[in-house]
Amino acid sequence: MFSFNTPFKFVLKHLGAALLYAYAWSAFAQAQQLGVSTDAALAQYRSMLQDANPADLYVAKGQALWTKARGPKAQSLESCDLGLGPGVVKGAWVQMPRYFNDTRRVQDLESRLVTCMEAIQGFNTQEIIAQDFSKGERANIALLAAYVSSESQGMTFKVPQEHALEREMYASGQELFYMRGGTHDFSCASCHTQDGRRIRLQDLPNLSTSAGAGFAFGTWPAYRVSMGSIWTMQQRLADCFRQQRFPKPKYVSPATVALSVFMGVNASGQVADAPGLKR
Amino acid sequence: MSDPMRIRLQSAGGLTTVKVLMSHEMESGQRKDEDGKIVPIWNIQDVFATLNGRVVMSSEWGGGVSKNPFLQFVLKGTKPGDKLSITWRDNKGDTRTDEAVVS
Amino acid sequence: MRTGRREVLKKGALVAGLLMQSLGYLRSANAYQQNAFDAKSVLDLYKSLGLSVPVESKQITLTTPEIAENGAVVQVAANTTYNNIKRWIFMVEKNPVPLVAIFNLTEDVTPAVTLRCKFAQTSDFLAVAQLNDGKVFFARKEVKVTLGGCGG
Amino acid sequence: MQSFIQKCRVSCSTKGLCSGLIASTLLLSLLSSCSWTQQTNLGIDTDRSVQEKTLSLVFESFEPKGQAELHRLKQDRTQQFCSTQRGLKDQSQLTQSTTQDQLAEQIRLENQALITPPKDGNYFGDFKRGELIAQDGRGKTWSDPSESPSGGNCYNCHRISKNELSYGTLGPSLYQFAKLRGINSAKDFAQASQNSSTDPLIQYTWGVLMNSKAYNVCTVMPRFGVTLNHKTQGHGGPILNEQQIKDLMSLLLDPRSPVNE
Repeated sequence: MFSFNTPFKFVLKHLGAALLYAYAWSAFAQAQQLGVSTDAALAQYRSMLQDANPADLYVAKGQALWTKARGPKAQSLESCDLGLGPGVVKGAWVQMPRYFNDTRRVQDLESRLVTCMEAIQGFNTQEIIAQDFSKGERANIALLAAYVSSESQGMTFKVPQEHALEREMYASGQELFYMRGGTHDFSCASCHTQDGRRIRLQDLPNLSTSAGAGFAFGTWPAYRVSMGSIWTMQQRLADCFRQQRFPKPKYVSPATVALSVFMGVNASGQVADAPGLKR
Repeated sequence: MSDPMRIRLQSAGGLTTVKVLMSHEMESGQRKDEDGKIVPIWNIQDVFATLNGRVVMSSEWGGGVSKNPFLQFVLKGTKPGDKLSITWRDNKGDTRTDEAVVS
Repeated sequence: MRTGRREVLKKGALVAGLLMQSLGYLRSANAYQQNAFDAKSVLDLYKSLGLSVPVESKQITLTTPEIAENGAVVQVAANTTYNNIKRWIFMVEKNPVPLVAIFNLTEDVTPAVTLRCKFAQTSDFLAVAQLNDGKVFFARKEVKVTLGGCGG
Repeated sequence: MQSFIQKCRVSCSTKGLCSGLIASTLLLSLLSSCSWTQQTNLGIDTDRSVQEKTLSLVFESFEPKGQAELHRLKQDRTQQFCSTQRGLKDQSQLTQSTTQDQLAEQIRLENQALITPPKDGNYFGDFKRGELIAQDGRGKTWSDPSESPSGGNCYNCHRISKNELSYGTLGPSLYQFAKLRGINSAKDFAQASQNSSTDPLIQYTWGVLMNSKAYNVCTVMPRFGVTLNHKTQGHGGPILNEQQIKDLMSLLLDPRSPVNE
């Protein structure tokens, strides 16, 4: 675990503590060994569910919702521009978040869906933002997100970094990813910058790597077994911040979009497999 | 109105594996809501399958079946064009039937 | 991994004639055995179904995960080499209501049945096979239900 | 409070860094200006414009909910410093520059100074209660009632008792914690605890539970037993109280505890 150049210098300064840490790390290696059978059993549990993912039921509902005339203006979302032109759903999700000329903002899928719902269908953005996850139009957005993401299944992530604002959002997302705070000193990075670690039994993707970001960003929205419903990336992020003991991120707020840009760009070249299946 | 099922058929050598996902809450009748009140049981009670109109499997379910149920079984002696249907009925009397064709 | 799910066959339409026939079937043949689903223990359940206590058998194979990271959804499967099975009874021993499902099989299906069920806690999954000659056998397998997530 | 804000504002504007971004609201200036000036004082070389943009984006994006007020975004020195330590494979691995090392050591000592011994001199409680605290991952989130005690979250990151299979691996295994460190019997334990105030293992364990940052300045482990400046605003107290930490001490060190089976 120790590498013996720079850290060694530091370690020497705190020899007492370091020796105890050395103990700790050797015990750690032992625990990893013991964890193998548990991992295999969990992999078995998950693969059994993966074969028929209840998320498919929600994709069908989302697709029906996409084409249905709704809202004060009684329009469908079929003219919504997700970045590849009005009405193009296939492949749109693997290139989001992205900068949109009409709103002059970088938007993730959910933020963009809200824009379309207001502009095309006449829904009120502030009302949607004030709602809770899984309720009212927010529940509908989860269905729409399941559908839209499913239309990029098997495609490769190519989240754009051409516009200056897209690059700025990446930099801010990265900054925020490492920002420690709250009562527990946690940042996103506290849990998501090492390979092969877990909280309880849940694997923690290393979001600073392409594979880790691809696995995490590429599988939300997902059907959550423990919730019996679809959770979107916005909901995933909000609940991460809750457990990070931070204040609450507002729905589709710039901070949440910036983090998605950070993950999405890191996931470049990885294959989308959403909606996924999670604990 | 109930939502459609997802029925997937995989055929090999006269055997057809049937995989069905159903859209249903499956309230167990054991769970308490935020106010501590028991959420009344709401579950699929009967499920059966027909092949070309003939019942090939029937079942009774309780609240112990998971939300958005998944059921898998295997048909014998199937041939392309055979018509499978799945029907469920819940304790509120709601019912749903969906079909799939063996290919 | 999940190839083929795009080719899912979905015939969503309700066929009127078929529905009539189905409802007729539900009413006539299948009186829901509420008393069995009220039984609070496996022994009470056998009683309410009028079964003798079954004998453990190696001719029944269960496929269950060793560990479930969430008890809300656990996939269980049963199969058997008895060729004259007429009914499966699926149970989760330590659930408040042990009976999960009863499957009535015909000659048109194999005995292999898979279902996803809830585990209120770590428990044995039991599958009882009732044969055409009235004999009953069972197999059991433990599923460990673990705590998950950060919430504790 | 007022003078604190004043001081921050002054130092901020004298540096001429953030005048354009200081918002008219009290909260925003409190949060943003202090964070920058201290960052500047720390001599950390990061892209300031990115930091500025990120901060304004953060304030635009978060809202208070339940006990999780916006004060929680105001970083203390440890949090600021550790936000800049990135891509570390090992938490004891700090940067190569000497100033960074010196700063790390300074902050570590600040944290060390916050560790206090138990008021009654007794370092131990009940290992059974300790196990419950280790299992409990609740507390301090916006959905937790502010008056309810927090859990230790221990199993989220550590293997502890043998029978609990659902444990995390972000931290080292604590299984057989005392056994692996020379406490094998009730006699060993009695001997060590008689000299609690000097026994290195007891002092180390107490210290890490109280304030992990005194040992490993940017460890991901929370500082469970100290009241940080920003924690006194909105809701009080450390994550765990003294009795809870004593119970965890027993969980880890008592030879009768399931940890040392």
